[in-house]
Amino acid sequence: MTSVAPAVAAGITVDLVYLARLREAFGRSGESLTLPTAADATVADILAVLVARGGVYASELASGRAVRVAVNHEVVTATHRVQRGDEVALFPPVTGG
Amino acid sequence: MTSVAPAVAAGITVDLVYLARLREAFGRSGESLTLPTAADATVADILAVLVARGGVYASELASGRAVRVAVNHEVVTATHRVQRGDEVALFPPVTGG
Amino acid sequence: MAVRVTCDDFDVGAEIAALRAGDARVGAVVTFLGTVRDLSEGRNVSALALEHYPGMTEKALAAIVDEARARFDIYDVLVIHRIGPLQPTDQIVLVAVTSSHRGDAFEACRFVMDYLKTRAPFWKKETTPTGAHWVDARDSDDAAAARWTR
Amino acid sequence: MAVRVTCDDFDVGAEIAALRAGDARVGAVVTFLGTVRDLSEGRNVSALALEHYPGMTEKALAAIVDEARARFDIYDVLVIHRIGPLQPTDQIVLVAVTSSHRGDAFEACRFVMDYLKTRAPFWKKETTPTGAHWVDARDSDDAAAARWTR
Repeated sequence: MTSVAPAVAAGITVDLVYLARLREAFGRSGESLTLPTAADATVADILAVLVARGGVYASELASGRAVRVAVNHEVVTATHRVQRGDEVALFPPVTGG
Repeated sequence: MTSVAPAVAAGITVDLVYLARLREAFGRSGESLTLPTAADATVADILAVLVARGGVYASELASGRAVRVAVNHEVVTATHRVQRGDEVALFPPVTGG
Repeated sequence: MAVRVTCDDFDVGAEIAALRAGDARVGAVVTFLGTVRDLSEGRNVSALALEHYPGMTEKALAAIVDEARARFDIYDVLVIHRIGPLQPTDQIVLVAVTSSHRGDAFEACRFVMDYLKTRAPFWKKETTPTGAHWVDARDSDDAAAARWTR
Repeated sequence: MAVRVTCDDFDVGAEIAALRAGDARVGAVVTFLGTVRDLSEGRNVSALALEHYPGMTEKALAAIVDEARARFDIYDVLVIHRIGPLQPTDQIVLVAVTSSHRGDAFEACRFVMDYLKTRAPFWKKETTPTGAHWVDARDSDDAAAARWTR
């Protein structure tokens, strides 16, 4: 009766997409990630969760490594707020053309 | 015995070429012109001879009308010295491309 | 306006002809064709693979084209970008722009390429004598794109 | 390097392919295609005739190309210019430049066109509802060429 609602209920789940060098380094093209935070989660929060895993996540997403983020196909900055169900893509600077 | 050598002997002959608007206005694509001057004749001297004819030559070559001159296929200015046998082309500013 | 992302090669002449077909307002068509070089940053390249981000790619290219149409006095723009495995001398990308006059056609074509190079989600992986490597982004491309925001 | 003055039409795709054929150093091909507009300075144009100065034309175009090669880091340049009677939408001129990188290819192609417009001995005569008229040179073309002497 006095128990706090589980954090997962207040968190949001987003669909992560990994591309190019990041896809190869992580060994997967994406994953579903539930953030243990309330509705004001940002791109920076997502990156922090991934870096906290250590290993290739920490090395590939370390500050100093150029990583771009697109939410629902629009490039955004680290302060961008994410919503439940957003498609959040992480990728290196582009090199086409 | 005291007669002066005829001017034509000291003059030089050049091949004039008329192009585009000038060819149509003069009713000819060119002519051979002997300048009544010594070896230091310039493009300006040629233009002066033509303007002195009056009519379309005076109107088409009047100062203020844009006329370009090429000697042996190189564009030159009015002070350019002409030589015997030079091909001297007169034409309006170019409009190709 | 057309944007295509495809594994298939394209016919530059046919694409230009189709872009300007029947439009007698057009006086200038400027085209950029990008091709695979066998040398990159001093390394011999035997093969190239192009990956992209399906879903975002076409949107990003369309946004670049819309921006070009807003900035320049042009009629039509075509962008074709190939993906998948390519060889040296293969065609990679085509940008073609039609306009009444050459100034806008040149500027718009270059604008689209500069923005494509920094904003469209494509990545190149080169095969060199030391293996397959993802190509690093070039500072010169960022500088080229930054010219347009001055 | 090739310069051609011809009454015949040309195949843009085939010309570009021939220009870069087998050269894996090439990463960028920039092409300018000039076409006949049906409107010029506000007048409807039903036909166009292009006159040139045989003998000088090829020399002038070759000199422009040489200048471009001296100024820019490029591999090859093609210039084709048509003469004789043309109709709206007909192809008039093609300038194609190959380079390792797009910057030099764009600059060189534009340079050649700007100089061609002011230094190559071609003259256009347009047929409009009021008859056939020689086209006047444009101040904007002189300004475009003057940019390169700054």
